[in-house]
Amino acid sequence: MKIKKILIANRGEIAVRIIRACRELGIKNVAIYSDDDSNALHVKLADESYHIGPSNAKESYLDQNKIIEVAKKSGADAIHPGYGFLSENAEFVERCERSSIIFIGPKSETMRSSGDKMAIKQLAKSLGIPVVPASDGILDDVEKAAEFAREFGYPVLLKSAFGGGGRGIRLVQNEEQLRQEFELTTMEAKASYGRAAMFVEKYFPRIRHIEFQLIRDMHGNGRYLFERECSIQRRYQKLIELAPSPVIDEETRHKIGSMIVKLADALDYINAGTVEFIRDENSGNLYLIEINSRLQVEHPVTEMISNKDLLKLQISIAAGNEIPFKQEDLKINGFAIECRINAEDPFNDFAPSYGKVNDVIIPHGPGIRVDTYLYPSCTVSSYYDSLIAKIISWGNTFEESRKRMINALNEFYIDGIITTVPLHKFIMNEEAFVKGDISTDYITRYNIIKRLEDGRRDNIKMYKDVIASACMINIMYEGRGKRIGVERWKESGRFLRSFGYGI
Amino acid sequence: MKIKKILIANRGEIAVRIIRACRELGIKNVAIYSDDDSNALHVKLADESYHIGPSNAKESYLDQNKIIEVAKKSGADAIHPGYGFLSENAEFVERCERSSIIFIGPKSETMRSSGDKMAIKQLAKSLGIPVVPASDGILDDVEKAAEFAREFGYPVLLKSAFGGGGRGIRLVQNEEQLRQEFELTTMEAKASYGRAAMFVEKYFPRIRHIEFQLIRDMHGNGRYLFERECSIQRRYQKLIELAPSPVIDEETRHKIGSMIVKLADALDYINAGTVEFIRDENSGNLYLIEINSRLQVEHPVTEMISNKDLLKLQISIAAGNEIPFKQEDLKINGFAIECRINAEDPFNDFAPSYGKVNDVIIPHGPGIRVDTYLYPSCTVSSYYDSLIAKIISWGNTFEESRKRMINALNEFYIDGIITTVPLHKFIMNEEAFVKGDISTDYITRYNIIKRLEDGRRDNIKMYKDVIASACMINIMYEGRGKRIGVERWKESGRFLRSFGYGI
Amino acid sequence: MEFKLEDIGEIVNIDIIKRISSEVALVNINGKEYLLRIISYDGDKAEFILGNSYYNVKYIENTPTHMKIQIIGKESVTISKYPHLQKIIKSSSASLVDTEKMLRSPIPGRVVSIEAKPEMSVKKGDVIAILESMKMRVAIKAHKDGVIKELRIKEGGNISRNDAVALIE
Amino acid sequence: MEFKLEDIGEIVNIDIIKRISSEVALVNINGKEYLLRIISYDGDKAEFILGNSYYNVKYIENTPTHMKIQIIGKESVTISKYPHLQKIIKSSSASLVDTEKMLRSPIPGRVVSIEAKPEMSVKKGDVIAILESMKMRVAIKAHKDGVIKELRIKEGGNISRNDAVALIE
Repeated sequence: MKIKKILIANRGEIAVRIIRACRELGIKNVAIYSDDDSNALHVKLADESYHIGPSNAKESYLDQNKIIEVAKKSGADAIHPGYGFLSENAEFVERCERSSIIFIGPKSETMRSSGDKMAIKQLAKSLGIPVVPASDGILDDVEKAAEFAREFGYPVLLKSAFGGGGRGIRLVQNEEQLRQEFELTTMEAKASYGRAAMFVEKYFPRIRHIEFQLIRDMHGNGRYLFERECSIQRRYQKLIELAPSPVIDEETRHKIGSMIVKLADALDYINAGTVEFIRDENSGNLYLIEINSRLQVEHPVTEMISNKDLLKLQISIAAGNEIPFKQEDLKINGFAIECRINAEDPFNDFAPSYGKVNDVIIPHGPGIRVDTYLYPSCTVSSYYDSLIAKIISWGNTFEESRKRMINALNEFYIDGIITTVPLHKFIMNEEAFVKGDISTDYITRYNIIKRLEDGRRDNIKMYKDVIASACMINIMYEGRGKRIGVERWKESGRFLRSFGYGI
Repeated sequence: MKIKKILIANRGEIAVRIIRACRELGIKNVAIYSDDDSNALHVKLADESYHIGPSNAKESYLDQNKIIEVAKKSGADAIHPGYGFLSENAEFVERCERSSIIFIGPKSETMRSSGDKMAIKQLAKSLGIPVVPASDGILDDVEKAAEFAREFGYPVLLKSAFGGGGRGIRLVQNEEQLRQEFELTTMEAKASYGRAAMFVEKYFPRIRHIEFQLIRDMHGNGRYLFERECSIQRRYQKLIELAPSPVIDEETRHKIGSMIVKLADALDYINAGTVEFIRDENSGNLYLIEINSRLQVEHPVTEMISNKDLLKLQISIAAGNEIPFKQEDLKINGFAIECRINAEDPFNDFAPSYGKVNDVIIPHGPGIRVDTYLYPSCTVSSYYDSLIAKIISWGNTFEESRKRMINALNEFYIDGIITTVPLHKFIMNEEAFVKGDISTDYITRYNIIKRLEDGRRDNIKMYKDVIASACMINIMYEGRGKRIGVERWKESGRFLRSFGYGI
Repeated sequence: MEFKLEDIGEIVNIDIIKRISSEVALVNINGKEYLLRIISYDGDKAEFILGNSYYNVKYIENTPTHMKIQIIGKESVTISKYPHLQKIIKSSSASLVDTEKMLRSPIPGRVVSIEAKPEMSVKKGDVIAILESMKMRVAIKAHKDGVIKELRIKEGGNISRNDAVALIE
Repeated sequence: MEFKLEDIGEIVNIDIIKRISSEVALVNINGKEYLLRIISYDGDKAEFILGNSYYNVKYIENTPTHMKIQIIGKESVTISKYPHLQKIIKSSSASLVDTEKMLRSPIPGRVVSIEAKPEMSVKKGDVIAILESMKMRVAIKAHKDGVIKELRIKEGGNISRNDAVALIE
């Protein structure tokens, strides 16, 4: 291993995850931290920690100059970017390359080509990988658009090349509507950009989001580590991930897996990556949508079913080593579920919640793994995203995994922060989820948020007696000036309770 | 499943473990607790909890009347005894049987025969299972003893049938010594019991302790779940367990495994049990020593490498179900290590440590499982044994498992209690352990305790600068009347530090 | 004692029938008898066994008339104390209405932009300001129709939950 | 400042060279310069970054002359403050010796049996009492030769760590 010290250009649970991998490999690790993170778990666990700036990520975790500087100062020979922040920033990768620091991820060049969705789709198509049927490139002519639409069959999606994040996308039911919308949209686009620049894309009324894990080393060995099912989303944010997908059979898995390895070969893709697909629920067909050239948040479900450590593999590949197993050595073992626990209030439109955490109990037990940066008396910052913990459950079957997840969700306890745990508990017991009837519109289709709220009312009814008891106990003590009536601990080693108030 | 509610006749981590299994199976669970345990984790997690008496186990966890009474009162149809306490008490099993409560374990009759070590060895021998070579039954004649000794070869062990716990055992080097010792010992025994009653047993200078996991259902299906290596012990207490054993090959595993299933058939043994063997390090031969008719503390290492849940299997078997897999379906997957974390001071002759735990951080990460009753602000009672947590690590190889264990030991943090964590850290990095050169005398042979203490001195030297800094910081504040100079948390959501003292 | 569970609009009664020991009492809740054993109480939290089940309750908010509690592992609930008394106060007092003019922030965060100006007329649901918190942008919307009398926030500033945002009359 | 690490018998010197900010200082430890950044201090615990590594230190015991600290995740250490001053006190004072007559319990536990009687002569290492704690039996042994002047424990009683067991003169 030619890597001796890794700078971790990230924070939160993924920084902790990277530190653990470094330690297993006997590699020194360097943490960086912003003002808000000076008490963070990754700082406490790392071999070395460098303060890198104010809490605002632009001035700390996104500041390329400072990060390269700390890497040099600390003698780090490699940088792991985690996910988010600079993990898919080709410019940063280039700067690492110029500074002779190993970037643990694909080369800058590959990252650029992977980032161009249009080009990737073209390449995939040329390799025989199915992509969402769409017009070949940009259309400026409404007749061409209508031609494609007829080919795919209505409804179709009409997309502006200048849109993004859902803007400039219209669902079109027939040719008349297509012509109208094309006119309207191109007028706007022409005014701003001088040309129409539209796509027509086949529309699928119900889809699943399924992604394949890829790794490839410098010696040309590419492997797929099966797929993850990430269909349970709320507003395009993944909530729950499963591995394997309940709808992918062995043949499809192998077919698509082999194809993405070829795609990686064509890109000379090095390190870990994810190829995302949508699955049309009518036909069962998969269509490639994009490549994520980083480690995903949900990588642990793949680790659980493949018994491979993706972080250690990433580092080993970056150090120039060969992947130490063949494709045929890989077998799916059991079933894994991940619940992303966010610091958001599911009963108040998912409003963010942050601040000091008093107590926290992280669940344990057979088949349970939790990747988190939480510890008692830690703080959850308002400057970074709301993911505070990932609970991952493993079982021989989906059912075993699901039941273990319910156990873990019940054991999870945090005081001071509101979390999405109740939402996950609800989904784990929800009929359609249990049956595997999921899709990207699962949350709205099954009216989950509303039913969760109704369930809350039922729970409150069920616990009326407990609530009344709690109120009574509190009022009894409040009446005596909040004096503490129950002594907890005495030197003798026993609980001695002297209950001052006469109940 | 005909079991609807289980009373857990235990406390601590195993009670928590049983609750988790019940929940996965959808079975209600009932906890019992003594005075000292009213704040214990198993009480908090259980569906129902009953106070059962004073802290002294005789008046609570060992009080058969009270336990049967609570089982009836709560409507429990089964009792899980855990390990220790009443788990191998045939009388208690009989009382459960008479009260029509399912005891989750072997029948009382089987438990009695399993408990008779002499009879078990005879039975084993008759089935062709090797047992430690010894005189057939009791000897009253020194000539017979000498004859056996010649057969086994010196040195031999001379054991009094009336001894126990190491008393009445003499290591004898030659025939002259045998005759002398036989005279002396039989004189004592004759005075007390009227007869000599001695055994002669083959002596092995270096042994390993290896045990096989057994399960068998009411339908006559018996399975072995491979072996555990429990050689790392201190004063006959297991410290560290491994699965599988590094010295058992596939052929031996299958041979011994099949034999113990036959033994279980002969005993009509139902539920989980463990057959213990010693392994003579010279010949590599295994010899049966006894059967433990309960779940073992170290069952998780077997769960990790077999992907089977022994608790759920125990309950399922007790409910009359068939074991849902065949012997040939079982495969060893990877390697597991368990470290028993005790509340004892390894730097002070393992003196017990108990009381209030302030903070505790239970390690997590890939391949890490911790079975524990610890949580922040819990208490460790002086009334029960000192096992506070079991850290279990899994890896594809021994090395991966070992490195993950080191990570977990480093992350384990507890404030208020002294633990054996430093001892485990030392062993995990110790040369002989890493090479797999272990035996029941490992701790003394490699002078582990002394070397641990020397290592402590080296560590202190290494951290001199840190210690000096800590002392200086403390004195600076002490000088100002212990005032807290660093404000930790403000409503704005940021750490604001106003450092009062001028350093 | 009588409490109203605001979230479900139900009233629940609890009374002590008999004190058995310093920490155990027999109570009557809505006509049903229970054994209540208190394990600990420290102002913010109480642990007790009701019937035969353990509960851990946190008092999240506590005012003379209301409290918000959470049964650990379960939902949080808002409770009115002395519901009958309050009804009387509410119908006879107008001063309570006054406090309702103040728009308060439902979440903590940094003020990214302010969409309203003093003396501007707004309708219920109009966006008054945008907060950023945990990489999410959240709109603070007017809670009633009216005219903005005062803005209590400034761009770039940090506000806490329940902090005043604007006075709308 | 000067401290003696009792466990290894070494003295270590630390001095502040320069205060850089309210929480950061340049210090000199045994002739080597370090940057010390204090993160928190609360009387029982301190968190700081020395060089570039994070440390969390707990003050387990703290008397005017001694302290016992633990670097979290590492060993605990006993330290003498003002070691030079103490040497002078020790050599000039006899009263300290007096406290050494008292045998104290090294562990907490329940007294299972008392093996000594008042006025009995004992040798260093003789068993004075047996404690039970966590299912282990632990002997408390005489720390010096002498005569038992007083027994401060009784059978069945609970004692804490450092509690007086017997006065041996």
